Formats: sequence, C-alpha cells, structure tokens
Amino acid sequence: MSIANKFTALSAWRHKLRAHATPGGIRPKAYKKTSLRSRIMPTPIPGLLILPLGQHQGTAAEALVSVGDRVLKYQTIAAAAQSNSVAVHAPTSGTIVAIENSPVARLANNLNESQLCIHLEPDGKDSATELYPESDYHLLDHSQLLQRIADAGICGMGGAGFPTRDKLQLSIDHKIDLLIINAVECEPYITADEALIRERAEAVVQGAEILLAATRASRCVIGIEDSKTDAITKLVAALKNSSVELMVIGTKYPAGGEKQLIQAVTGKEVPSGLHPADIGILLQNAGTAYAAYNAIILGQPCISRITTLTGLALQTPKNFETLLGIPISFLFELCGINESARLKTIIGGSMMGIEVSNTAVPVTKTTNCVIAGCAEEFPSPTDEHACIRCGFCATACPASLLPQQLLSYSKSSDHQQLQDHGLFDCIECGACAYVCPSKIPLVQYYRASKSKIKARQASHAQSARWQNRFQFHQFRIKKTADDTSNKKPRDTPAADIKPKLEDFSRDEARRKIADAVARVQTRKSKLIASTKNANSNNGNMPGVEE
Amino acid sequence: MTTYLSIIIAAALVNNVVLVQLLGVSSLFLSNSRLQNTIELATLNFIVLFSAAVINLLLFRFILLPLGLDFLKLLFFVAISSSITKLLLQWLKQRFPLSLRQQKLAFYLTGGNSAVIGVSLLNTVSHLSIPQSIAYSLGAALGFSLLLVAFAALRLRLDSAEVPAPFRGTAIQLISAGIVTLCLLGFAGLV
Amino acid sequence: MTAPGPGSPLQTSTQTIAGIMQLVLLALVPGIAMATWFFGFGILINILLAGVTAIALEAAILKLRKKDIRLHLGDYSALVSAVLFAIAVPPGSPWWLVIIGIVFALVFAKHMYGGLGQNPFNPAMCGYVLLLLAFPLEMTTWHIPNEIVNSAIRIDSLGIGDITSDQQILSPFSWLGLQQSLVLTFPFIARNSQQLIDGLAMATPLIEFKMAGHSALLTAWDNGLSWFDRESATGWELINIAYLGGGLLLLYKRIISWHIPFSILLTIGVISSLFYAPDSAAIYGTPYLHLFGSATMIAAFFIATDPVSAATSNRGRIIYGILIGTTIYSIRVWGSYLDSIALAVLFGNFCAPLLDYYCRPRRYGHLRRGLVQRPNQATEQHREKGIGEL
Amino acid sequence: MSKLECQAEESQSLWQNNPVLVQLLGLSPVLAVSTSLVNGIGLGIATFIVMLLSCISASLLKAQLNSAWRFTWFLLIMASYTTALDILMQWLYFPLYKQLGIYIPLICCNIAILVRMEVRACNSHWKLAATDAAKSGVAYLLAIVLLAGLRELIGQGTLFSDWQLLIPSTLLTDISPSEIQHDQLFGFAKLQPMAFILLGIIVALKNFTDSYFAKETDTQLGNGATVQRARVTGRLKK
Repeated sequence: MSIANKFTALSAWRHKLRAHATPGGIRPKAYKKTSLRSRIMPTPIPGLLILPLGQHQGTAAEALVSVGDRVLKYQTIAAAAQSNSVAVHAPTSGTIVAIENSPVARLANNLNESQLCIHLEPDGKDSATELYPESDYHLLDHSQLLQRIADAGICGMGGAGFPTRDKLQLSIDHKIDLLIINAVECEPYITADEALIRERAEAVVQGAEILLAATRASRCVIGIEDSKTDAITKLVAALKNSSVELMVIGTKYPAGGEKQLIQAVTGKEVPSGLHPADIGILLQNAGTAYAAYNAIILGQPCISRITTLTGLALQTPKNFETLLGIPISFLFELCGINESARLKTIIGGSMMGIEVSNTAVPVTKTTNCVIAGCAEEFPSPTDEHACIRCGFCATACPASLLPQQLLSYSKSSDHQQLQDHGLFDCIECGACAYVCPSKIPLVQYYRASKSKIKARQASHAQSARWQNRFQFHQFRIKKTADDTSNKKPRDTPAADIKPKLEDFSRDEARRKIADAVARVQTRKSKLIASTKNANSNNGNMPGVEE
Repeated sequence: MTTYLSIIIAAALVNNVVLVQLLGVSSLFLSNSRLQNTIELATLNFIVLFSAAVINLLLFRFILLPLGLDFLKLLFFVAISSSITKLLLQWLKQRFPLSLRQQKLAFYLTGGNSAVIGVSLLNTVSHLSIPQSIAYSLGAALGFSLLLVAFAALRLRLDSAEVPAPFRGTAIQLISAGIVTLCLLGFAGLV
Repeated sequence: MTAPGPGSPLQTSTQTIAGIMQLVLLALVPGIAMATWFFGFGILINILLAGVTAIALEAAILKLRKKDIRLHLGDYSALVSAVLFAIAVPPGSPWWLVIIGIVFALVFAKHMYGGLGQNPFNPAMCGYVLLLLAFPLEMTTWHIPNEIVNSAIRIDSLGIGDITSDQQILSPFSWLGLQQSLVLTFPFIARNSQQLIDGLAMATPLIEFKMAGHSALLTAWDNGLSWFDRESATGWELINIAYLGGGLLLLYKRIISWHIPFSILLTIGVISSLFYAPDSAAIYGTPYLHLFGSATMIAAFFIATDPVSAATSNRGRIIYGILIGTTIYSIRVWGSYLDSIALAVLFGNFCAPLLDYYCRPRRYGHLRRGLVQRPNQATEQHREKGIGEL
Repeated sequence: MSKLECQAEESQSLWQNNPVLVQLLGLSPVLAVSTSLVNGIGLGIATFIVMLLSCISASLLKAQLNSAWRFTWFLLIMASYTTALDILMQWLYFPLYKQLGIYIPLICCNIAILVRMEVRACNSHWKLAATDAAKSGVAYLLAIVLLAGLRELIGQGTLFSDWQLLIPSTLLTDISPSEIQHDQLFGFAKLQPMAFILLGIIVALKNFTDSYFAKETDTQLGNGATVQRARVTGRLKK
C-alpha cells in the first residue's frame, strides 16, 4: 500500500473518532523498527519446557500430572484453582520430568522469584489431543463462551496477567457498556501487538467481537497509536464489516496505561481508588483478543504467545510466536546474541519491565517482550544529583501528581503528606524518572514509601484488632462478673451489648492511649535530659551502648 | 481612602510587626509542623491582636488619658488582651476541642503575645487619628497572621531539606527569618 | 531514607542538570555581550571575579560538608548563581563587594539549607539584596569608563549627571576602558595613577529612563543614529532584547515553562498601562520602559524561573509571577529602591511554599477537594472476594 | 504535649536549655535591643528583675490564683512590676530608657517569664521558684549579652561603648550618650536581618559545640557502659 493511501486511511479514521487529550506523558526514544523488520516467526521445540503454575496474577494453578507422566499437546496439565486462577496446558507432547521450584520472572509482582514449575521434556512428535473448534461463536451461549475462555487458560496478555474469565465475570456484574481493546503498546521496545495486528488483524477483530459478546457491552473500541501505520491500515480493512470501532490516539508514553487509554477514548477519568468497571468500562489487551479467537474459533488453549525479542545485543531482533515455557536464553540464540555486549536482560518493556539476572527463566503468558540490552542503550546509572525542582516530572506525570514534592516527602518519610499528595494515585509508569535531569530513581522511592505505608497500615489494623479483642475480653469478664453477682438471666439480646461495648471502648481506650503517650513523652524527655546532663551521672545510663 | 490603604500596607508589609518591628517574634517558632494548626493559630492571633488593639486604643484615648491614668496603661492593656484571649479560648474549647488540645500552650500564649501589647503601645505614642490607628491595627494584625502562615509553610519545606546538622531546626529558621526580613526592609519607602 | 536499588524504568533521558545549567549560561551570553558592549569590561570582570570565587568557595564548602566535590561542582549550579549575581551587581564595583555578596549567597542562602535543590531563596538574589541594603551607595552607582581629561559633569535640575558637550566619550570597550575597569574593581593597584579612577559614575540606568519617559531606541531611530552607538543611550533596551532572546531559547528548549515569565511580564505590562498617563510618565514611566528598562527580562526569564526557589505547580507559578510583577512595579514606582527585582523575587520565594501547598493540580481521578466518589456495589463485593485489584 | 512544653518542663540551666537559644522564647526584645552591649545588659537586667519578682509573687500567691484565669493573673503581676520598673528607669536611667523605648514596657509580656511562671513558679515553694527564675533570668541575660556584643563588635567595631549609661543619673552628672560618631564597621549588623542571622549562627554554634561535647562524653560513656556490664555479669556469676 502506498504512503498516500495509508495517509488517507489514517485521516479518515481520525475524523471518525477523535481521541481526548490526556495530561502528561513523554516521548521516549523508541527502538521499535528493528524488531518489526521480519514477520512473526514460530519457534522450534527446545529440549526442555519450564511451565510455571502461576503465570498470571492470582492463585497458582494446581498440577494435575505427576513426574513421569506422558502428556499430549493441548492437554491440561494444571487446573485452575477455586477462583482468580487459570489453567496451564502442555505446549507440546512429551514427558513430565520434574515438578519443582525454578526461577521465574513475574511482571505483576515486579520481582525475581522462584516458583513451582512443571518441567516438560518434549518428545519431538508434537502429537496433539483432539480440539473442538467452533467457527461461529454466536452458536455458543454466554456461559459456554465464558467456560471455553476459562478452559483455554487465558489471562491478560498485556503484562499484568489478570485471569480473563474473572475479568469478564466482573464486567457482567458491573453492566459494562464499553469494551476497549488495548493495542496502544506505548512502551518504547515492545512490538508484539503491532506485529500481531499487522499480520493477523482479522483474528484480532474476531477475538474482539468474541470478547464483546462475552462482556455484553454495547460498544467496542480498539485503541492504537498513530505511529503504527501498517497495523492501522490492516485493522481498517479488517473492520470493514464489523461493529467494532477504531480509535487512533497520539503516540506518547504511557498512552497505553489503563486509565490513560480510558481517558483518551472516553474523556472520563476513573475515580481514584475505583475500578474502570465502576464507570462501565472494561479493557482487554489485543493479545488477549487473539487468544480468545484461538480458544473459541480454533479451539486451541493458550500454549503460545507473541513475544518481542529485541535489544542491541541481538543481531536479528524479531517477534516470535513462542511456545510457553521456552527459556529466554533459547530465544536469544535464535536471534543471534552477542553475549559479550549483553549488559542487561529485561523482561517486559524498558519502562515498566523488570531486569532478570538469570536467562534460564521461561517465557510465560505475560512475557510480551524480552530485551537483551547493551551498554549503549542502558548506560549504567549515574550518581543521583539533588532535585532542583525543575518540574519536568510534574509535566510528564500522567496522573497530574507533583513527583518532586512526593520525593521530598518520601525522603523525610512524611507519610501523611505523601497520602495527601496522592502517592497511591501513582501508577509507577516511570515517566518522571525518565525525564529527571538529576537521574533520581523516583519510582523506587515511591515504591519504598508505598510498601512502608502499607506495612504501617497493616500493623495498625492488626493492633486495632488486638485491642478490640482485648476489650471484648475485658468486657466479657466484667459482664460475667456482673451476671454472677446480679443473678440476671443470661439471655440479654445482642443489640444491647453492642452500644455498651462501644461506650466502654471509646472512653477507656482514649484515656489509656493519652496516658500511655504522656508516659512515653515524659520518659523520653527525661531520657533526653539525662543524656544532656550525662557527664554528671554516668553511672546509670539506660541504652547508652546503642 | 488611599491614606488608609497605605497605612494598612505599611503596617502589614513595610513595617511588619514581627520581622521589622520585632514584636512577637516567638510566635513564629511556636506553632507545630501542621499547616492547618498554624492557620488556626494565626486566625486566633489576628482576632486577638485586632480587637485588643482597638479596645486598648479607645480605652487609652477616652478614659486613661483624660483621667491622667496613662502610666497604668500597661496593666489595663494586659488585662484586656488576656481576657479577650481567655474568652475566645473558652468559646473555642466548646467548638473545636481537638485543635485546642494539640497546641494548648501556643494558644494560651497568644494573650501574652508581645505583638498585641506592642501594637497597643505603639498606638498610644503615634500621631495618627483614631480611624487611622484602627487601620494601622488592622494592617498590623493582617501582616502578623499572614506572615505566620507563610513562614509556617516555609518551615515545612525546611523540615524536609537536608540542612547540615548544626543548623537543623531553629538555627536555619532564624536565618530564613533574617532573609525574609532583608526582603521586607527593601520595601521601605513604599508608602 | 537511603536511595533504593535499581528497578524500572530502566531507560532514562539524556538530559542532565549540567546540560540544563550549561544551556542557561549559553542563553545568558547574548545579554552579557550586549551589556559589555555598552558598559565596558566591568561586567566581564564582575563575572570572572564572582565565578572564580564561587567555584573555589563551593569546592571548599563541599569538602567541609564531606560531599563528592566532582559530582556537585559538575552541576554548574554555583557558576550559574555567580553569573546571575555578577550581571546584577553594577560594573566597576570594588572587589570586596562582589566577594561579600557571593559568600552570603553560597554560604548562607545555599549551603546552610543543604545545597542545591534545598534552598528556598534564590542565592544570587539573597547576596544582591544584602549588598543593596548594606551598601546602598555602592550598589546604585554604575561606573562606566570615560575620558579623563574633560570629564566635567553637569548636574541638571533633576540632579542627574549629564555629560557636557566638551567631554569626549571614551569607548568603554577599549584598552583604556579595561584599565579603568580594573582600577575601579581593584582600587589598590592605582595608587600612582589617581586620575584613572575618575570614570563617569552614573546612577542606575533605570533612573534615566524613568525620568526621560521615552524610548531611546525610537529617539535614535528618529534622529538617524545608530542603535549600537553608545551616545544614543539605547543600552538597556538592547540588553533587555538580548536577554529576551536568551529567555526565548530556554522556553524553546523547554528548560523553563512559560508560566512565570509570561505572568511577570503581563502583570508589569498591565499595571504600568493602568497607571500610565502621558503627563505623569516621569513618575510612573511608560509600560515599554518598565518592560525594557532595567533588568526586567533577566528577572522574568532567568532569575524568577530558578526552579529550586519558585513555585512548582503551574497555577502556583502564575500566581508567583503575578506577585513578583506587582512587587517589581510597586517598589520601582513607590519604593525607595529602584532595583526592585531582587526584592520582588525574594518576596516571591518567601510565598512559594504556601503557593505550593495550596495550588496543587487536580490529580487524575479526583474531583475537586472534599468530593468523594463511591464505588458501586459490585466492586465492593468483588473487593471483599479479593479480586478487586486488576 | 508539644516540644515546647517538654523543653519548658526540663530543669532550667544557663546553657544547655537556654530560654532564648533553645526554646526561642522572649525573642523580640533580644533581637530588637541587642544593637549594643549597654542596651542588651540594661534590658537583660530589667527582665531578670521582673522575672525574679514575678515568679516569687506567683509562688506566694499560688493559692489565690484561679486556675482558669491564671494567665491573666500572671500577666497582671508581670505588668505591675514592669510599670514600677518603667517609672523607676525613667527617673534613674532616662537616656538608656529612651534608647530601649517600647521594649521596657514590653517586658510585661515576655513569654520566657510567662513560661517560667506557668511551669515552675505556680506549683512550687517560693525559694525553688526564685532559684529557677534567677537561673532563667541569668540565662536570658547571657544570650542577650552574647548577641549584643557580637552585633556591637561587627556593627561599629567597639565593645561596651557608652558604658556610663548604666550608672544611675543620681550618681553621675553627665550621662548623655557619646556624640562621637563611631567609625561604622558594618553598620548593617545593627539592622533587623542581621539580628536574626547572627542569632541563628549563635544557635548553630551552640548546637555544634553541644554535639561535639556530647560525642566526646558519649564515647567515654560507651566505654564505661561496656566495662560496667562486664562487671555486672561477673558479679552475677559470683
């Protein structure tokens, strides 16, 4: 297609649906071209597949097989737990050689950890179980649709990995009226969705229609960045006979963030602390739509995904349709890695991904990108300068926070101010840290403060529980004493007990707390006084050896 | 009109009670680290300063001076300002018990604030007419409370700054007050 | 709180503090060049003196505070402060004046607060205001090198020195001018050649403009004089235009946001237009001269925009600019100091923490303050089940 | 209980818990009149007298002081002494009185005195109250002398000039302040900003020396403590 045609197609779609403005955002240097040079390639079958039981966010699946079992391709080898969980299927036929803890990279938890994994040794025959494709999804009723999606073991393919069935169930409870398919992919390295749409736009659109039917929403919009011209033209063609709409939004990071995309598409903001479903909107990733297409139309469970292999340390960056469980070192070799140049290995994008030290970690359902970065792209972090409050971060922040203020309060551990300034509205997109001229790892500070605050809140809740329990205990002792002395009948209704309990706790607790605080204060001041006058009485000094 | 405006601006900025006249400087450093508390304190100070100054002025001009009791003015001024504070605090105790408890001493010391007595004393020696003196008192009270709030906000920023150890706390606050005074002295001649 | 370990984002931009500061210095070059052309080497000597003192002092303090000297000196912030201070100090000031100012600026206004990024007041302006109040005479006299022999100065009715016709104006930008500037700065080297010190001591240029009440550029244009001729007294206007150019460069490079300069200039423009009347121009000055006389442009683009001491949110920045603009105009017209910029900026700095506190931008997903949005029931149920977090 | 109250509760001492340098109480006169040593000493002594007398009176009258209105009573006590002192000074020290101006009557609302009365005087024996007030008053005098001396030295390069102002006028015939204009060294030091800044520097120096000495005693103590513990365990073994 010629450039002129692309342009007209683009502008036609732009006029149809206009994206709303979103605050903040940055335009990081993108490295997308190299990995888009080749088509999506299938991977050969490696010698060993490592299949973590928890590839998603939520409860891990429960293994159905034991060591030594022979499994077929598509066979369910781990079933979803009670709720908030997805099943795992065998990507190829072979033997289970081990079920043990192995290192994995989990985007959702943002840390490296080891997890229970099924180790599958392929036999190379790739013999499959029987599939039940259903070329017309209209023939399936709603519960069947959900059941099939659940059986296929689909979770969010964008990176967070939330079980899709649960998300769809959520949407039914909330009466969703808008489904947004997120094909924005604003991370500067990832091209998995772009490659997918460029080559399999029809499948994605059908997947979107399936999800639309599954959510019972009235509208479906696919959001995509205006820089992805090839993908847009393909989508335009695929959408000709579909009710699904397309919205082209401006290229900036993080345009693909859940809240940002909702704002761009609808102009609405998700109220702080609430879920998009509360305002009748549901987001699904384009990769998830494709997986839904596979699950319903082809009947295949989720055993592979599109993953971008990129980074300057790779000779031929490209997108793979990888089997799940392939170690990333195997993929590196397929792309011709220059091991000496590889400085960092990143799973996920360069902005929100995590760095892994072990290249034996497997590809999971959420691995959308693997970067083998060299020193040229990721220079070692320079020393942190002082914050000069230049405000670049505030301009970049998509949540309209004041990162520089948050930083100073984080440093002084002023938790009240942090919450007042909206620390928990931070989506950790990293735009502030990207633009910071002082090279301050702002997001790390926020994460540390968040976990501190959460820990403190948890301990407060804990102590409140203990206090309640203690007070109830006291109350009960008192009450039984009263009962025995007054010889009253014991069947006082529960409603009577409650107000008494409250009265008791309010007065007593306040007084006790005030007393305790005063005691501590006087003790502290006395301690200070005694330390100050230390030279006179160095005999009895508590806590000097600290 | 312009005279009154210029008197108010002069009292609030150019001859700021706290930093230029150096009255009630301690109040700057009394309030605690929450801005909301400082605003409460400043409001209280504003009401006390203004009302006490006006009452004292009228008392002095119409009662003490004609009776030749002006050498006892101090006793009367102190009694009036502390009574006003006491009555206000009693009212506050009923309405806002919490904020009162948080900074009890700071609130109580408002009555003995040297800015209150100082403005009253300055009114006795100034050559302004009674309405002009009232304008002056208003300006002084405004300048006092606004400065208290702005300085508290500045102190909040100093709390999170990496000030070298010996200067941390009161020393750097005094130096900041000095720099602000530098700036206010530059307003000289504005009116 | 210690610095946490590495993590996302792993990619960062190439912009650094040193780069920003270098760009600020670069943007100052046209203005400085223009000022040097009109007022002679005194400006450059000031900059050199202040810069060298500042770097030496900064290094010494960093050593005393046990900080990494290379890292912190490499951010050029001391140099920027020194240059901003030096272009504000009158040329031909004695050396000790400059050094006192720099010491106050760096020791008291910067490092006592913890160094770069912590100071609530603009260091350069603190130093300047201290000098202005402590040495008012020295700080309001501009020494411009002049011809020695016929230096008769006629004092007119307004008390302003005027150059008589028999005096030959010496180019300040000459070898003799350099000599004179050096002697003015370091008076001890001129014991023997006493007459060299007799340079023209003129008051701050703003006074002339304020009294003249008309644009020298237009006059020069009407009279067919060259703008760059020193006789046409177009100095301050051209210098301001040069600084405006530098400021626009910073705006273009997004080093500074438009809010502060725009609101300062607009405020000064609006207020001076309101008070402007042709017959009272001698008192209030024309709007044009308020914008292009004296150091308005340096203040608006380089001094008030110092991010460390300015307000930080956009709404706060606009109020901050309005505050500074009003103060600049008020002090100039009604106050006793004509160089009101430093005072106004310090006043703005003082109010900035309060502005920061009250002018926070509306955050994503929050209504106006006090309004709370409630989740609908289904979410609550889901949250209870533990699957609320997506 | 706020920080201030904690500090006030502590035992009063000349240097460690100085009312001016640590608690920042009664700053206004300190900053305002410390332009020369003579002024500082004059005001310091006047404050000392009022503090001593007020505290003793408050202690003696503590039974009569209504607790709800006690602040008013305290202020009235202070105001009566101040009025008396004011009249006395007008008679004996008129030139000095003129120089101190409004700050002599303002002793009546010096918070440093008020805090002493509130914290110590109104609930202890008068002898105890008197020693406490005396200590506090001397500490106040010390701070004001320190600042005044520094400012006079920097401001006009002299120390204790015009000392004759401190001699009562009944003893000396000519007590007018010297007319000779001193060579102003850095006259700016006499203005308000330098008062703040110099006081800040004094406080910082105090902090520095305190922490320096504290560190020294700390290390000594630390060694002592470990030794002590060793001995204790030894004793337990026996």
